[in-house]
Amino acid sequence: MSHQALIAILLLSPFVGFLLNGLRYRSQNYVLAGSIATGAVFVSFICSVMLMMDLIAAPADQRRLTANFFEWIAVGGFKVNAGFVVDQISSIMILIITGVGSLIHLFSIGYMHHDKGVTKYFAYLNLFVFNMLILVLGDSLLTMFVGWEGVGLCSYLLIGFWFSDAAKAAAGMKAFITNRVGDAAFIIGMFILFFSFGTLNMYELNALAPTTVEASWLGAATLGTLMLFIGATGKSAQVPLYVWLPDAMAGPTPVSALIHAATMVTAGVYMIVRLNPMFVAAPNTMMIVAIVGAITAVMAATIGLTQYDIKKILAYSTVSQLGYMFLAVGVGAFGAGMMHLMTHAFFKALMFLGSGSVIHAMEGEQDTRLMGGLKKYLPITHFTFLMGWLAIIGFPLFSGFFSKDEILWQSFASPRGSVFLWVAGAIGATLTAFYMTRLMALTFWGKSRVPKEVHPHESPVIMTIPLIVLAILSVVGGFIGVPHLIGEYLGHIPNYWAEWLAPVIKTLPEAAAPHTATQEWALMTTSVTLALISAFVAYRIYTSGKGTNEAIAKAFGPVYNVVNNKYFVDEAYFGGIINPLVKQSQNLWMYIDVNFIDKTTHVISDMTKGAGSLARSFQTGNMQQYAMYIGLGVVVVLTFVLMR
Amino acid sequence: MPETNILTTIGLEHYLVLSAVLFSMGMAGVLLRRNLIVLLMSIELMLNAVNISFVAFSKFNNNIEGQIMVFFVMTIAAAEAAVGLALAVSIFKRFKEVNIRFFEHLKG
Amino acid sequence: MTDAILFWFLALVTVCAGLSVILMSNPIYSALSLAMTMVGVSALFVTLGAYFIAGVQLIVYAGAVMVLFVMVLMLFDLKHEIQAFTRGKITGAIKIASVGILAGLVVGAITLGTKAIEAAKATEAVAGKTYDNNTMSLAQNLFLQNVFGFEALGVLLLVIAVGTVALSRSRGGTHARD
Amino acid sequence: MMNMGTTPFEITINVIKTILVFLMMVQLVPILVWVERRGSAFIQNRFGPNRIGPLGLLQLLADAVKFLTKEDFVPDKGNKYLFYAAPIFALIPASIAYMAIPMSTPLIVGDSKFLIQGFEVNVGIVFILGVSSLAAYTILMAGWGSGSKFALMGAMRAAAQIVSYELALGLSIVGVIMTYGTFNLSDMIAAQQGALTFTGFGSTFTAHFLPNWGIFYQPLGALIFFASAFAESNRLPFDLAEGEAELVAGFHTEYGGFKMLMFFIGEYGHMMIASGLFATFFLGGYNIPYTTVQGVHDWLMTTFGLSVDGANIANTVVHFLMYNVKFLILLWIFIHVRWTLPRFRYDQLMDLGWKTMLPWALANTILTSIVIFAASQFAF
Repeated sequence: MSHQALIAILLLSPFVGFLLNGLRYRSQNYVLAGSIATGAVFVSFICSVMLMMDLIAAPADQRRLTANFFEWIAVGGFKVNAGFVVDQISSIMILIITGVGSLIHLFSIGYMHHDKGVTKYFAYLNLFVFNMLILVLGDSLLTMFVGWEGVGLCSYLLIGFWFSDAAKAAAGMKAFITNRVGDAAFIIGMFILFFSFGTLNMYELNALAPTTVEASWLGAATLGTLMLFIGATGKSAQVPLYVWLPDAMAGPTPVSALIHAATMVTAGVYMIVRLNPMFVAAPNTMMIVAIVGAITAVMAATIGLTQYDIKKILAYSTVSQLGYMFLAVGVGAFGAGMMHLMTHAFFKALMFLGSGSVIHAMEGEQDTRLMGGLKKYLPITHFTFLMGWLAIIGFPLFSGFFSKDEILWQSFASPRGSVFLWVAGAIGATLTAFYMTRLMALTFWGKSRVPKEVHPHESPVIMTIPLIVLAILSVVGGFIGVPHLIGEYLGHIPNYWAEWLAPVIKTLPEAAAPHTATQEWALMTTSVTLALISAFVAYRIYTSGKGTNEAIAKAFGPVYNVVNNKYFVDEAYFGGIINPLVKQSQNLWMYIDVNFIDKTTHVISDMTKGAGSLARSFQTGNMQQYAMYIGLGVVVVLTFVLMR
Repeated sequence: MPETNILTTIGLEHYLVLSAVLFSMGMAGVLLRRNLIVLLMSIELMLNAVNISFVAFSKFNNNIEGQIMVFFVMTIAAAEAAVGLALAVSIFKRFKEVNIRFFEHLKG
Repeated sequence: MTDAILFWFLALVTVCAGLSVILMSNPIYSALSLAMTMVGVSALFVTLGAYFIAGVQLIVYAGAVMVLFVMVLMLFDLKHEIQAFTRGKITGAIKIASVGILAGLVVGAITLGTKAIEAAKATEAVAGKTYDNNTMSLAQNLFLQNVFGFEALGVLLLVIAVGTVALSRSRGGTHARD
Repeated sequence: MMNMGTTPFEITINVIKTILVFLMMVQLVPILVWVERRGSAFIQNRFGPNRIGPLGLLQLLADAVKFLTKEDFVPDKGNKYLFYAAPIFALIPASIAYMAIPMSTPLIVGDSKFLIQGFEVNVGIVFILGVSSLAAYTILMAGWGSGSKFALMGAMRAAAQIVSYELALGLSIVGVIMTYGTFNLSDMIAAQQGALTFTGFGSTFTAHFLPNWGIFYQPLGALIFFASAFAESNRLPFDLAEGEAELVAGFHTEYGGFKMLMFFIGEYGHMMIASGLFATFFLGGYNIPYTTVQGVHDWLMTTFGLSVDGANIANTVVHFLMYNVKFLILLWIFIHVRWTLPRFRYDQLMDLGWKTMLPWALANTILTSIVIFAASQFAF
């Protein structure tokens, strides 16, 4: 089959699935709905694999398969095609989306089987995959934006899936509104780029990107990319717009795994990598990206230390890991950022699904204070979760180790990196190890605090298979991009990842400062050692039962209070933006509107009333008289025209 | 301009005058008749008159847009007739009355 | 010559039928005459080379709209109007006068206007659009240049359909629920 | 629109031919009446008219005489003009519409070319639909003119039914029009020659075991057209207009004698139009299955050693016979259905028209357009 057909099937298959399920959304036949949805995504996955094989077979400089289906918009010089591109970057994304996606669909069949809205759920999930594929494959910013908004919609629908619970509906709205802020910036960014470069096609934009680095803050590339990045902070939950992601855990757990961990939230990173030449030309933007990433990584990690809800911990962990990705792309390590995107998709999806399995076993309970000792009830979940844990804390030779280590090294060694960024990254890694170990300890290890009426049980096979597959990927996934240094040490493993991405990644124009292998080994050892130590400490604290809420609060005092309240960011937003806005709107209504605008309109309306009562005498209600007036009017006009 | 016989050589004027005559007849119907439905029919007559001139212009100006306009006019005429008749029927059902003067009571 | 005969014949038919629309006191005769007018207009379209429009005129006007009129009139069962025309001598006179003046003015405008058109055509010469008079070109014009109008009309028709059903829905009938 | 030829010879032939087609149509009616009566008798295990002449064929003649000599009756409360005008108008649309259907390949003798149809219309389908939609007036005129409640009710029903089913009928043809890309019936028939061939998606599929008929492209359209045609011609199972149980005989309750006969001709005329159109749209018209017109022509020349003109004439005759075979089979189906199916209820009829046929016809249109677009745009 031609690649156009493959791309068409790839895109349409989830959409057809959406239609098939969406048109019979009242059905409660979870087997049928799940099979349709999973099948649809799996078909897409097969297409992705075939496309990937086509790409690999092609020569390195011709790895780009395009499909222009039709001209979507043509207004004057502004043309946008419904064009879709599979290249080195998007091929990885579609594999992740459809691969991890089909596993999560499979998991959902087991997880959602008791739910009344199961068909609707699968319809939304398929719609999400469809939109995500549009986002990833679209060849122009506008096409990407369509997908960008589409995934936002699906995210809203799925966060508020159990909308009869007011808090969950509110969480959906919060996500939607917070994203709107970012989307506005994204649109402005598109305007700036189109105004300056005359196109929205990303390949043309990349080709047109300034070759010299923009030093000014007001350059087109800098402003445009900055705005796009603000858009990305909304979608990818970065400081200051990260607040929606923890609340988004109100949705079903597989949704959190698919949308809020593996795919949608990484769209911002993907966008930056996709436009990397443009970002490379704007070092000021890159600096801000890196700083925001570092701040997010540390801040989210600290909040994660105090949470007790199993999904909230994972949510803050996601925010923190996304911070890492932005740190990576901010210092110009686009390959490392993509690599971490992929490994994170594996292990975070695994952990979310694992948490789903735990919640399933606990009959809906999410509080880790009521768990503990689940290891013996849930052996498979525990083992797979363990693999994910090892990956995320960066245990050597697990997938997270390679990607995180590469990011840390690049944040130090890249010409746009600095030692401060490395320190922030290392602190983040240490904290990550701590809170993840805390999660493991509270959930699986130690003594059981499970209430008597709950009887934990291992999940059915349909849920454990995805866990096992993802666990395998989490363990070995890193070997696709082994950093040069370690690769040499392990026996000349080449860095496939970097080779694969090299043609589409623009290298930084600045010369890198010379670094030695010793430095790299030293930094790596430092960060890994710190992480392992903190993991050990956390293990000791939380398995011994000393790590209770009160004990920690006493030990850290006000610091704990601040962190436990998430740095009062939500409160700050309410106090600083939302409440003043409401108050000022009320003032406008009470004083300006009532006294000024209404009075003006009243005067005008009174005048109209007066004129109307005059004209009313003509309104006899006799329709034929009206018609006669029209006729006479035509006569007058025609006479005037003819006499002229 | 060559000498033409008004009876044997049919040109644009012929169609336009025919259209004008039909239009005026429709107009007279609207102004003078009292039956609501005959009024509606007179409006249809006017629209048809306009259609004739559209098609005539289309033919004699070598421009197909005129026929497109006829298409649109027909659609709107059909819509108008549908609504007009529905109104007439519902009013007739309620008041047993189709005299246009009766509608003066609706002026409010 | 044949087209002249055809035109005069059709003009006669149309005008006579049109006159009887407004003069007949029985509305049913009016409606049937109007149907006759429609058929005549359709034939006039044929003499102007607009075959498709002529067919549509037959289907839409003569075949559907006028049938509705006739059906409604027959349902009302109004044998004769007691008074077919409006009273009011002064307004009546003004009305007839305005119609007459209108007709005169329009005819005047036509004779003036067509001369101007002829003059403009003479200067413009033959160069211009080629007038490919077939249904295909009609369709292409309709769906390429005027597609927005077409879609808007579609929406209008939908609204009209809904509105008509809402207006004419009544208790009873064949689908009564209550 | 109507090409009546250029030379006096051609004009004469064409005029005669038009009259012949009309006569053929009118003369077919008594035969169909006989077939209907004998056929219904056969179906109902009776004898039917079998006394006068061989197989009762002369019964027709006797009937005609009876009709002509009956009293010319006008109801007292009725409207005389409309009452007389209605049966006359019943003939006109049916016969004009029927004349536009091509019945054989054009007869080419020397330089002259004669179409075997009353006259050729370039927008044939629109013309036929338009003219046959005028039939509603006759029914309304008859119903109103009779001055009888039964007749008026029957007329209302019939008119409402015709207007409703015209939509489904028209929409079911849109798919056909899109498939062949023409309004011209002759072009449509020309496109249905040979074996079933489907071109699109960058390749061509040929099914040698099937003729290239419209019914294989538009099965749903054919079904809807077929059903709507029954409703349009007021035949069972859609003959609510004359439901004897409730309306005596519908709009022709008050009619008798010759006027009744003219209504008969009109009704059978609509049946013939429907059969002719169905054959043209969906059964390849006058084409002989699996062959082309040219193929038959060549075969005639080689097998019988005819001259070009001779082969032309023979070709026209052969195709005319082929057309009539299809035409008559369809007419027999009409008759057979009438005597085997029960009648619908009125609300069922309307539901079927508006809620079933119309949506399906619309769906067929949309589906056809999508397929045509996809077939022209994408290649696999």
